[in-house]
Amino acid sequence: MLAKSDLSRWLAALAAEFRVVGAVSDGGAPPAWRKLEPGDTPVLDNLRWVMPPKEQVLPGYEPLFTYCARKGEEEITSAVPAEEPTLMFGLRPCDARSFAVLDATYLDGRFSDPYYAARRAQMTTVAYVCESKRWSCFCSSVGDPVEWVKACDLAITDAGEDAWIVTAFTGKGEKLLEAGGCMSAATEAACASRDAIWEDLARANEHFDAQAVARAVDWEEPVWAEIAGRCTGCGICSYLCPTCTCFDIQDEECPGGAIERYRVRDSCQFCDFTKMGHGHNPRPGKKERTRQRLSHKFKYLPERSGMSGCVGCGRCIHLCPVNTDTRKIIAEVMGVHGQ
Amino acid sequence: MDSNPYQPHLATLEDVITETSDTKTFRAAFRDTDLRETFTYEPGQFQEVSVFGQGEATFCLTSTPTRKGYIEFSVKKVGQVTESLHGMSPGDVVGIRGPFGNWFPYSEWKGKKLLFIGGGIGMAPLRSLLNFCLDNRSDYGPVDIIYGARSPQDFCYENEFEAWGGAPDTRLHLTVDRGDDSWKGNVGFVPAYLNDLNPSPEGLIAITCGPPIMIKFVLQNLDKLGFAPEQVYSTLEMKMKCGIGKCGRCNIGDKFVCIDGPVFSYAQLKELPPEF
Amino acid sequence: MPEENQIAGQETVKAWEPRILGILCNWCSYAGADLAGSARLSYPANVRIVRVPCSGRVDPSFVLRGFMRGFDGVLISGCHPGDCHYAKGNYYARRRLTVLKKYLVKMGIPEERFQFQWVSASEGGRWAESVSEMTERLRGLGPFQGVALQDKPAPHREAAAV
Amino acid sequence: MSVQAVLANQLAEVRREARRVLESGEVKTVLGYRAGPTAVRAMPALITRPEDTDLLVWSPACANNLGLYVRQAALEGKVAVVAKGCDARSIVMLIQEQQIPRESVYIIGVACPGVVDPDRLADAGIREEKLTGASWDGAEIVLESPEGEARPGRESIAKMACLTCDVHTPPLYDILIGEAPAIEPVDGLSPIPEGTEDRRAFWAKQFDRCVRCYACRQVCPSCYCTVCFADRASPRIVSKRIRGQENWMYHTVRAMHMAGRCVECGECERVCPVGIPLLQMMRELGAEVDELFAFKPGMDPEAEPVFGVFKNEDEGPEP
Repeated sequence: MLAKSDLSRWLAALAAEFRVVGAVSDGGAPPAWRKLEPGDTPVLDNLRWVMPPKEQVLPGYEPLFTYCARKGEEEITSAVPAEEPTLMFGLRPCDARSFAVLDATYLDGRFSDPYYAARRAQMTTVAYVCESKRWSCFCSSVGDPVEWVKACDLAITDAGEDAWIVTAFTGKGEKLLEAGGCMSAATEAACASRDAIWEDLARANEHFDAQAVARAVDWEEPVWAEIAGRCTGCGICSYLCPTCTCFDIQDEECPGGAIERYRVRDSCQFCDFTKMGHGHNPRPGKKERTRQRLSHKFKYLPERSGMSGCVGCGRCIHLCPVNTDTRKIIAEVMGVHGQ
Repeated sequence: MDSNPYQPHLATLEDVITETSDTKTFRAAFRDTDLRETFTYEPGQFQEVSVFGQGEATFCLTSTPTRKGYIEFSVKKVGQVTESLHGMSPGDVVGIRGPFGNWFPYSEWKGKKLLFIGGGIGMAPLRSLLNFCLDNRSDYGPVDIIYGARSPQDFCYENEFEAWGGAPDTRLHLTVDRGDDSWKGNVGFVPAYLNDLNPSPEGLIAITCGPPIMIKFVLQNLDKLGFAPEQVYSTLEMKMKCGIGKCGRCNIGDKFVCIDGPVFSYAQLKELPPEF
Repeated sequence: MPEENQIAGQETVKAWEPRILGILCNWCSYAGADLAGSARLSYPANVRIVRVPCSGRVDPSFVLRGFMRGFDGVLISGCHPGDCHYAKGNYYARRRLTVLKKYLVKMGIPEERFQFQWVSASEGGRWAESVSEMTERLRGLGPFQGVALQDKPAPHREAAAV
Repeated sequence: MSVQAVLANQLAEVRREARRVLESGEVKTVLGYRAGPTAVRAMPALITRPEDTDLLVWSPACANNLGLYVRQAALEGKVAVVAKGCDARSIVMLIQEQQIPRESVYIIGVACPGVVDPDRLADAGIREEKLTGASWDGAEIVLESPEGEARPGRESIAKMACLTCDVHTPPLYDILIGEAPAIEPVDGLSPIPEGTEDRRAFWAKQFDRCVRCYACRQVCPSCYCTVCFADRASPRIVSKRIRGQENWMYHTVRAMHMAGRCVECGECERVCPVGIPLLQMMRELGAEVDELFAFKPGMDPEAEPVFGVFKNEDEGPEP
C-alpha cells in the first residue's frame, strides 16, 4: 500500500536509480511523457487522454548520424543514444501493451533498430490501472488489459481512503517497492478494491478477436469509401496512436556545413507516403489510405506477429477531426463478414 | 549484420558507364578494403545508395557476387537522388548499405531451362542473375534472354550482348518498340515477342522485370502459354526508405517488400492485394 | 546567435556582430548598392545580400526562414512605387510585406529587426546609410533569441535531446 | 414550444430542402452532418441518395467546416451545402478566389448560435457519453441527459471560434433556416500574452509541442493548394524536422498564406491534438488585414482577394 501523500517521496527515491518518466500536463496542454522534475505530479487517473508514450522510444524527430563532407576526411559519426535505466511511471494498460506491439516491429526480424533498442533496453514499466473507461476507450474489446498490466514490472491500483495498492509482478518490481521505504502492508479492503477494478477493466460489451477481425477485414469493403469521403487525410490517427511508427528518412545540412540524416515521424495517411520518384503511387486516394491503416493494424500485423496492432486506447476515435469511430468500422466489417 | 543497419559504408565510385540518355551504371568499391572482400550478396538483392545531403535511394545490385572486389548498380534519372548521382564522376564518395531483401532461389533451379524477360532498366536485376548463371553455366540448362527497349539507343549493357549471345546454349533475343533504319532485329513489344518465341513451359523458369505495364502483359501471356505461377518470378518495385522492415513504406498485405521481397513468385504476387 | 555560427568556415567571432539578411530587387536597390560600392561609400559588412528580380518576388517565407535560421535582422529593399521594372511588383510587395511586418511583431519579433524600404538605382548613399543605421540599431537590440525554446526542451522533446 | 421542438422543426426543414434539391436533380450531392459517436459529436456527411437525407442532423454538435468538401464534390456536379455562418464564409472565400463558380453550389443556410467543442466538456467536468442530445435556447447551449437539461454556460463549452464569431447568420445563402439571436462577441479569451519578448517565448513553447500532424492544414477550407509548401522537396521551403523552429516556420508561413483568406471558423484550433491556440494567431493576423485594407474574407462574393489588388494610397515605407 502507498499513501497518496507519500507519492512524491517514493518518486524522489526512485529518481536516484532511474530516469523517472511520467505524463505531466504543462499549462492545459494534454499530458505528455517527460522526465519528472521534483514537484511534478504524474497523471494517475483516466479523466483525460494523454500523449502516447512512444515519443520516449521513437521521438518524432531523431538524428541518425552526421556526415562530414570535407574532401579526404569523409566520415560518419553515429547518433545512437546511450542506454539509461528508465522508469515509465503511470502507464495505462493500453500504453503498457503498446511497447509489446512496438517490439514486434522494431526488435524482431534480422534487423533490430539500434536507436529504439537503446531506449527500450533498460526500461522498467510501472502501470496504473484505470478505474473507469472514457467513452472512447475499448482496450478490453481488443485484448485482456489485466494480462497487459501483469506483463509490467509493477502496477498501481486505487485502493480508496487516499491510498494505492501496489502489486509487483517481477523481481525488478519487488526492488522498486523497497525504494524510499514508503510502502505498508496491503489491507483486506485494498485487495478487494484492486480485484474489483481489475475485473471491471476486463469487462467489455463488444469483443473483437484479433484473428477473427483479421479474417473479416476485406479489400472491397463498402466502409472504406464511406470513411474516405469525409476523412481529411491528416496524420492525427497515426501520429497520436501508440503503436503507429512509420517514419521518413531525410538528409539536411546543419549549421556549420555537416550533413545530418535524420528520421522523422510519417503517416500512411499522407498523400505522398508511397509516391515513387517517377510518379507512380500505389495508394493514390484516401480510400486506399484509410483501408491501409486499419488493414495494417487489424489484419497484416496480426498475420505477421500474431498480436493485434491495436491496443484500444481510443485516441484515434477521440481526436479524429471528423469523428470517425474505429470501433464502428470494425463492427461493420465484422457484421458484414464475421459473426 | 552490422550494429547499425541505418548507417552506410563509404564507397568511392570507380567507374561511371553511360548506358542510355537517362541511365548510367555505377561501379563502386568500399573504402574499407577488407569490407570489399567480406561484402557478400546474392543476385536479386538490393542496396540503399546514399548521396549525402540529397538522400537515399533503392537500387538493385546489378553486378554478380561471383565477380569480387566491386559492386555495380544502374540508375535511371527520375528524382532528386538519381539526378545528383548522374552528376557524379569517378572518385566521388557515396554511402552504401545492404545487402537487403531476399534473392532469386537459383539453388532450386539447378538443371532447369531459364528464360529472362527484361524491359528497359528492368534488365538490371536480371543481369545480376544472368551473369551469375553464366559464371556457373554448367549448373543450368539452356538459357534464353528476351530484352526489349523503347528504341535501339535505349538498350543497357550493350557491351555484354556479345558475351551473352556467345555463351554456351544461350540465345539473346532483342526487340525494340520503335525501330530505326540502323536496326536489323525484331520490332515489337516484349509480351508480343514472347508469344512469337512461344517457349514451352516444360522444366523452365521465367524471370521477368520491367515497367509495370510490360509485366502485366508478360504475366498474362505466360499464363496463356501454360506457365504455372510457381515457375514465374519477378522483382517488385516499391517506395522504400529504411530497407529493413521498420519504416512501413513498402508494406503490401502482410508482406514488407524490403524484407519479404523484392523477389516474389507470380504465385505469391497473386496472393498480395492488388496495390503495387 | 542561438545556434553555432550560420556561415560555414567562420571560426570564433570576437565581439558579437549582428547578421542582416538583405533582399534587394535587381533593377533599383541592387544597382543602388552597386553604386554605393563603386562610389567607395563605406558601410558595415554585416549584411548578406540576396538578389531577386523584383521586391514582388519576395515570398514571406524568405523572411521567416531568415529569422528561423538565425539572422538578427532582415532588410528588404525595392524600387520606389512607379519605378518598378515590372510596373506592379512593388505595389503587391508593399501590401504583403506590410502585413508581414505587423504579423512578425505579433509573433514576438520586434519591429526594428525587419526593415522594408525603397531605394532607387541612384540612391547609393541612401542604401549605405540604411545599412549602417540598421546595424547600429541591431547592436543596441542584441542578438535575436531565435524562434525555438532556449532553456528546457518541451516535455516530449526531452528524449530527442538525450 | 420547447427548445428541442424548435430545433426539430429546423432539422425537418433542412431534410425537406435537401431531399427536394436531390430528388429534383438540381444537385448531385448534399453536404451535411450526420450523427457521430456521441450526442455532441457529429460527422460530415456526403449524401447522394434522397432517402439518405433522413440521416442528416442539425444541432450544437455540428462543428466541422463543410466548406472543406465543396471543391471536390463540385467536380461531379452541383452541390448543396448545409452551411453555418463560417461554412458559408468559406464557400464565399472559395468563390472570391475562383476555386468554385457561384452556380456550382446551392447553400442551405442555417442560423447558428454557436456549436460545442467536446474537448472543453471534459474540462467543465461533463462526461460526454452520458449526454443524449444538445440544442439551443436562444444563444445558450442546452445539454440533455437522463438527469434532465443542463446549461453549463456558452463560454465554458462552446467552440472558441463561436465565442468571438459575429457572423451567426450566413452572409450568402439560397435559403435560410432558423433565426440567430443577436450575440455579442466575447473579448479577452486569447491566451497570447502582451509584449514582444513574452510573445516570442509563448509561441516558441507552443510550437515546440506541435507534432506536425498537419490536421490544422487538412481541415482548413482556405488551404486548397494541391501540393503544400511543407510537402515540397525541391525547393525545400521548410524542413521536415519535427522540432521547435521548423514547426514555427511551418505555422508562420501557413499563417501568411491565410492572411486575407482565413474566415475564423476555428477548426484548426479545435482539431489541434496538442491544443495550440492557432485561431487566436489567425484572428490577430486577420485584424491587421482588416485594419490595413478594410477586407474581411468570405463576406462578399464579388470582392477581389486582398493581395491580388493594390491601391496607390496603400500604407507602406515612406518614399
